[in-house]
Amino acid sequence: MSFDNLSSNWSKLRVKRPQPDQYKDAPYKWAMVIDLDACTGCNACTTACYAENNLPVVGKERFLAGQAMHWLRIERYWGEGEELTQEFPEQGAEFLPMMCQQCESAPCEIVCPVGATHHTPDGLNSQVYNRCIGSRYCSANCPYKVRYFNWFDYPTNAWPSPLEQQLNPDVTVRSKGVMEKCTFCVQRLTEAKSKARTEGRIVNDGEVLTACAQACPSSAIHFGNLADSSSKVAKMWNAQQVELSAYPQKKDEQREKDEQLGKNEEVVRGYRILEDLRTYPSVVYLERIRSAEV
Amino acid sequence: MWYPLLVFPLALAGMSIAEPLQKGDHFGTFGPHEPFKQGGPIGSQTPDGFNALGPVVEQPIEFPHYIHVEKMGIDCLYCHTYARRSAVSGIPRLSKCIGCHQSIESVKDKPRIKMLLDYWDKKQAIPWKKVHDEPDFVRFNHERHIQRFIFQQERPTREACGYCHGDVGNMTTARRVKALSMGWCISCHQKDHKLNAVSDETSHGPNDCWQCHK
Amino acid sequence: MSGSGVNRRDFLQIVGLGGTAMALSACGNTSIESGVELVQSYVQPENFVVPGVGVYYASTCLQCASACGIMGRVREGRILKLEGNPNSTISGGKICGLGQAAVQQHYSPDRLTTPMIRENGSLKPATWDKAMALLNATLTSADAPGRRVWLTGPTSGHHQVLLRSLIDAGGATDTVVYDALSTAVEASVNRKLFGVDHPVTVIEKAGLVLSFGNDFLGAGESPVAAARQYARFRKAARRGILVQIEPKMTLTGANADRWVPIKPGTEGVFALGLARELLQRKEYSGGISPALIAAVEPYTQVEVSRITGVRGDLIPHLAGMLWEHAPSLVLAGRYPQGHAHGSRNTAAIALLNVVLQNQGKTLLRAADLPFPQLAPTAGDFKSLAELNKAMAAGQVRSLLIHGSNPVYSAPDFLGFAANLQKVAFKAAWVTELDETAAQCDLVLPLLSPLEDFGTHIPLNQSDGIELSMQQPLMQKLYPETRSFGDVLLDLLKKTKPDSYKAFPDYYGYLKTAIINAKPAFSAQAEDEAFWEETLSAGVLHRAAPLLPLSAMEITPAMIEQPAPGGYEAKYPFSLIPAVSASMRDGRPANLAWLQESPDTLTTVVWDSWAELHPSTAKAMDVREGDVLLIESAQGSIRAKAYLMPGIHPGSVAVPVGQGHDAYGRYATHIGVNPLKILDPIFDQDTGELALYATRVAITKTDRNERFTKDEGATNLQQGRKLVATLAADQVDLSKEMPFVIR
Amino acid sequence: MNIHNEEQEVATEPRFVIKPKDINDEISWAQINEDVLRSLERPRALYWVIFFASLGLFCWGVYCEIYQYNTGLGVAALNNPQVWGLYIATFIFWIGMSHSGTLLSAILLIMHADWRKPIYRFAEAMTTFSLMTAGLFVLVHLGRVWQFYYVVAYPSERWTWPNFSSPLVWDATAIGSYLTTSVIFLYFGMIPDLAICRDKATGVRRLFYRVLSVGWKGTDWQWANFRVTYLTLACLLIPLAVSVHSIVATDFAVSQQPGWHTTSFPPYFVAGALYSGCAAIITLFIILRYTFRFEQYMTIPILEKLCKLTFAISMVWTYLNMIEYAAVWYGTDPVAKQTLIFRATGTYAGWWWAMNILGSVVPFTLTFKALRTHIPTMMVVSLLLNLGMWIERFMIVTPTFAHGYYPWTWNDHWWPNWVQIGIIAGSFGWFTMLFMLFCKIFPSVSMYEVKEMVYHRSQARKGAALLAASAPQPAKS
Repeated sequence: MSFDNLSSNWSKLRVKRPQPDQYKDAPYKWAMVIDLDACTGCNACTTACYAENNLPVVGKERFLAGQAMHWLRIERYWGEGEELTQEFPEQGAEFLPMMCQQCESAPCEIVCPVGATHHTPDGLNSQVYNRCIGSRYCSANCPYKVRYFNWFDYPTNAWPSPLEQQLNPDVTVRSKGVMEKCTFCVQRLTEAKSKARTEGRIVNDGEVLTACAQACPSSAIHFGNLADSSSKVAKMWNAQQVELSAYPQKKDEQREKDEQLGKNEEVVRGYRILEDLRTYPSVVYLERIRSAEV
Repeated sequence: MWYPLLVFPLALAGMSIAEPLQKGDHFGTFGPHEPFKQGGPIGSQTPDGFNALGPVVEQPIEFPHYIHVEKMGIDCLYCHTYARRSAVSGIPRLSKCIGCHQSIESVKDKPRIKMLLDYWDKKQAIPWKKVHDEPDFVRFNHERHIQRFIFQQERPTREACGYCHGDVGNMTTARRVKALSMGWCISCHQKDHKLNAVSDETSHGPNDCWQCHK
Repeated sequence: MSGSGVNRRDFLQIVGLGGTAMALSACGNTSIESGVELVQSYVQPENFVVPGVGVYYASTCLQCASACGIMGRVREGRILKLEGNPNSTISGGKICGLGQAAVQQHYSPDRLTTPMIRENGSLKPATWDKAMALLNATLTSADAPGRRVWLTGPTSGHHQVLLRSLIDAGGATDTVVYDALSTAVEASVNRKLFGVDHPVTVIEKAGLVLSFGNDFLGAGESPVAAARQYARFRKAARRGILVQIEPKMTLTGANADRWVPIKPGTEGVFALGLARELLQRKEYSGGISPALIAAVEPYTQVEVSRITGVRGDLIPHLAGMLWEHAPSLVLAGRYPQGHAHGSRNTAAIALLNVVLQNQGKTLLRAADLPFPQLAPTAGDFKSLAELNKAMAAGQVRSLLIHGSNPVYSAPDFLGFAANLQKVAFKAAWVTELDETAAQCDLVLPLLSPLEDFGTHIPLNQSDGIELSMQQPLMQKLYPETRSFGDVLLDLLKKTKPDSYKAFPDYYGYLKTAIINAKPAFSAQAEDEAFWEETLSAGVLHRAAPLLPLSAMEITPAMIEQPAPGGYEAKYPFSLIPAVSASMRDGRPANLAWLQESPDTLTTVVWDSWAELHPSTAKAMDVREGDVLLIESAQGSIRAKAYLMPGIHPGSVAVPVGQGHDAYGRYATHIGVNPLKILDPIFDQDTGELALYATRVAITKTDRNERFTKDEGATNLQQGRKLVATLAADQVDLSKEMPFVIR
Repeated sequence: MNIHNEEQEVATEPRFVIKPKDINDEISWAQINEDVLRSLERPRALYWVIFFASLGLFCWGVYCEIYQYNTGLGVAALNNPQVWGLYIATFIFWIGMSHSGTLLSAILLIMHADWRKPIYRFAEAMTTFSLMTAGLFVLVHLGRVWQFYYVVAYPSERWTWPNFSSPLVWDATAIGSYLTTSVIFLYFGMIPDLAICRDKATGVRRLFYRVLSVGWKGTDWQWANFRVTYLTLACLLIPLAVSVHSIVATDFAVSQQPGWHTTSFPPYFVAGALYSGCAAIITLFIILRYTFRFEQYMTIPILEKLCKLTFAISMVWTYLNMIEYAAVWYGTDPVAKQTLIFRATGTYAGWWWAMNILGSVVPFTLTFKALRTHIPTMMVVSLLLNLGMWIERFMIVTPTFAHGYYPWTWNDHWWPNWVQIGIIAGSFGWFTMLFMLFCKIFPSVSMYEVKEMVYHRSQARKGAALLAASAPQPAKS
């Protein structure tokens, strides 16, 4: 509150991210791996998200107006370039589950005038609803456009009785005028953390999952604690040679060299989306695989 | 010439109407506060300006805490047993009351006990009213605080609970006497608390928004 | 926080309000006005009930017939969310979107809360006594003329048992099991070729899956189980390859390594062409009768590619890969079945499995159920058609409908709605009023699946024998709603008092039945304990190895394909009623979450649409959003054009499931129902309705509407690295962290 | 003033000799008072018509705002990714307008360009009012405007502070101080004139002016202090003005969005601001000149100077604009390039070309003396220029949202709806209203400075004559 409190914490206010080994000694750094080769685009995760996080159903008109509130959306692409190249999508569709990437150096964090979105010690990109004044600067600055604004007062009209009884009491129901986004199901994380704290340990691997990861029928979404090197997610990040606070990744440079030399080396699949913006996301995607034989 | 300067007093007035400052938070006196001695804007204030008294809450049964705690010396956690196992402390189940009271002949015909037994016969939950309430976007975890202060620091239950709930042991039905406002919480989270009864190591409460906001 | 005043002081008051309103706005007890709300208070709760702590109860999902085991998170007596039940071999702890949405069916604002009886034309609320009296009247008067028919959806478990014994007791004359999207054709073909209706297909063991329009990942018979298998199939040491051949891309097709568009109805021809190619090798031609080899002889590459429109060189290529990646698995799906020659199509495809000698490797038989009376009954269309004939002839006196909505899903040419009026007494059991129930004389409010007891047997028992328990996850919301089981039991008590009076209610009946089934699962526990365990586990499971499958004799007649073409020029397009994972036959259309979860391939929500191939659209000068008039010989529908690269240029696809007239606020008056305009074309051998044989004409109207879809102005990655794709030979999956996939 | 000063004036006479005749220097001081104060007399009917028209417009805007406030911002056709819409565009526009006053009154003051004297007063008023309008837009576009004060850095019970790294916080601070300073500056510069009004006025008005003119008597002591303070304020104001719009520019420049992430944005914005400001001054110049018959003071030569100034600035703006395009075109960022191409060819292409033509081609009319001095033309041109500048702001905000980094959320058919347009219209009504009130309550021409000007000019003429007389005669042969 007081000015001395402000001056003493001034350095904290202007911390620069990412710092190498930032989470070396931290108990938690939540991260995700999404295997695009396993993702079938079945929408189980998105519905699970609606169920877990009290997302309002906006209805046809508002969806048409581009005011949908899905924190997690399945994107479907037909090609990589700017033009549709082939007559038929012979290799199927390209599905991409896209939610808040929980960037280490998040474009939204620096611009929020009131600090409603900030970086938590577990490396999450938090959104404090009651602090938000709705300037929507964070959304304007988010390269992934995964922040969703409450254009209307949904609590009063989105859950006709008795639907409101389904609402998850651990999650605030956002009223009009505040920004919201994927939280990595922080309510689950907090619960697991305090349970672990009481038992004097850290959260075990797989003890807590986000709603999407838990639902995913083809296990395409993996969630865990990156700070715990024995966790599945940490192992996968290592196996994919993705460094949280590195850009460009070493392996990418290697891959480029190989391509220049025309070598067709084996590669690992991990990459982060729009990495060149240096947002350092906490979500690693694994490249989709298609058999070259057919 | 000085009219334009009205902007600031007006703005500040606006802020303070919208969000009254606590004693000690006025612009003169900044600096750390004495936790557990603060009041807040909600409800009326006692003359010393600290404890923010909540409204008097009419309960279905005027439960006499002072008898159970002062006279009988029953531990808070004996009845409020959920508090140590869950984020929300809830209210003791009716069967808990009956557990004792069906065997206490002496008070069987007291009006309040009659009401109690009446509820029990009807197998009807007592519609207790909330006294200590936090807004929906706040997450307060009883379990953690009890673990920290009662089991690790081994403080007496009444004192530990009293930090936030006041001296309920001397009330009949409980009444809020602390601000339970954000600044009030933080003022305590800022303090260094001993890790446990023996060690001199200290740590302070988490300072992360998402710890309490949901 | 409604700001009525605008002067500054009021404004600040609003500010004050604003603060609390933020809190108020949130659900339940949230205001900070102490002493106003009540605390959650219990009389004598179970020991494990702790306020603020969620408890999980196991149950079974009834959203589709696959009987996934689920768990419901219950807090303060409210069911909040569903998860998969790890004990279930079907769901394995996973759950699909359709399953998630079951909560919304339970809390639906349009639930039917009291019995309704038709009095002079309109349905009026009534008491259960009156309702039951009405029912008994019809059921007990056995001597009166006319059939008394139970019309149900696909069923299994003890509902089915009670229903059968009710019929045996003369409570009704017969049952009709109707499924608008039935796979009866495939079942009959399998019976003919392999001797079982539903052979178990082990995708994960196959090196190459060649699927002819089988949407096992999307609207298949058990999508969650299939998706779990699919994951293992892809992550296998040697990554499995999926080739999908179908006229319109399904969700499964969208995940294929190679997706091949084919002219609707010619799948069989392609299969025979492939068979011919394979039979050139002696390794395959061994066990095949010369007659068959002769029968496939005419299907040369050139011929096949002329008929199917698929590049001919694909055939030898595929043949080579099938050889290379053995064991393979060939799947027939809805598309090949839905034609006048559906059985032949399907048989021709099944023939490939025989040629490739997949039975015993990837094509197996489930162990026999120790309790056949519980075995699932798949629905079909034929029996409904017959029932409809009888109704038209006035032979049906009373019709008792449960879990079926033919007025919506039956094509117009049947005139089902009209014939329904000829039935003297019509009763329906529903949780929410639908088109069929709206026409009945008696509508009875059911418990929601999350409030009811029950048992269910999954259709495909790929991993041992499993019986899935359904139990209430919370107190019933409406006192006047009842369990279907209880109703049946009451009726039985009337008809067969002596044998059923022992059971106080359906719960008691079920308990006894399960405890009696103890030996089947070789359980040792005490009865009570066994019952408790069963409920908390959610499933009864017994390991039972899959049995080999023997192929019967295949005659050329079974696989004989009709001469191609021969359509009227008046109707140049074939109509594809596309079945989606979330809308199925239209039953889930009243669930807001599913309405708002975008169709994965088009990303359209809250609407129907007509998928056209861009080249077709270009030829017709159709832009996205142009409203098209789609006319068949039976009628016409209007839908917005969506340009979809993943469809055969000669076809137009319209999704099934929308276009309800009376089915709650979320389903009513959204989109159109393509099933209505289907032509009366039936499979020659089984008499099933041919879903995909209808021909339509498309005319562009002058209206153009914007699409309600998630996709933006582009559906391409525009050079960003969003979804990168690797060739399988570029990556070594074994080097990756080994996945443990349940 | 004493003799000594006078001598100085004479000594500096040659400075003025070559000056064209901006203003008739024989005009008497009493005349000036009379002419200017005439503008404060009871208005004509037309005045009320326009006034109530703009009041109505404002009320319509207020209605839209209340509707939006109650129902939520969604009614303004905002969506993801179009989160800002016209509000921010128009906010920048008004901030831009506000720079003109500072330019004329402060910058030109320091540059001793004395032709500014008859016209800077209303320019300053414009500054103040457009800033107030801009401020409104900050509030209008907030989702939870009732919590706006979270942005202000003040010690609160919650121990929370605004996020000092956010340009919006800089905005709030900068605009706040700019508004305060310019209000002070405007008021302070009026004191001598207010004193004159006080002396002429009667009744309530007299009282009003007495209070405002804080006992101004025009003593040497007062004048001396007045000059110093005024100059100091001017010096304070200039950096503020520049910083404000640079900060508004950083709102965009610090973000990574294609089309915004440009280092040239701050100067670009400042140039644009001065540009639109000058154009607006020309408009108001012409209007006032006619309504109040100020032909004597707002003379054609002054208008010409104004036009030349505007042209110069327009060319600066054009240059910076080109730089921006070039930087993107020859730069290595394909996404930014995509967005630029979308601007020029996509949904909003028409607007983009309109902006470039209005902003960079139309100003060339200012280069022709014939057109420059032809008042109706100038009226039209100045309006066109301002339109162009408004479109510029629209083109900064909207296309970047429409075709940002993430293709999935590309949105080609976004247009503002009646709520947004209503509020924008309301803001213009609000501005006009305020300005009209100002013209009727305060002298919109600075009397004392005009008197100075006239005095200097007459001195200059006398001096010139003196020089001519004292010039050496050719020797007789």
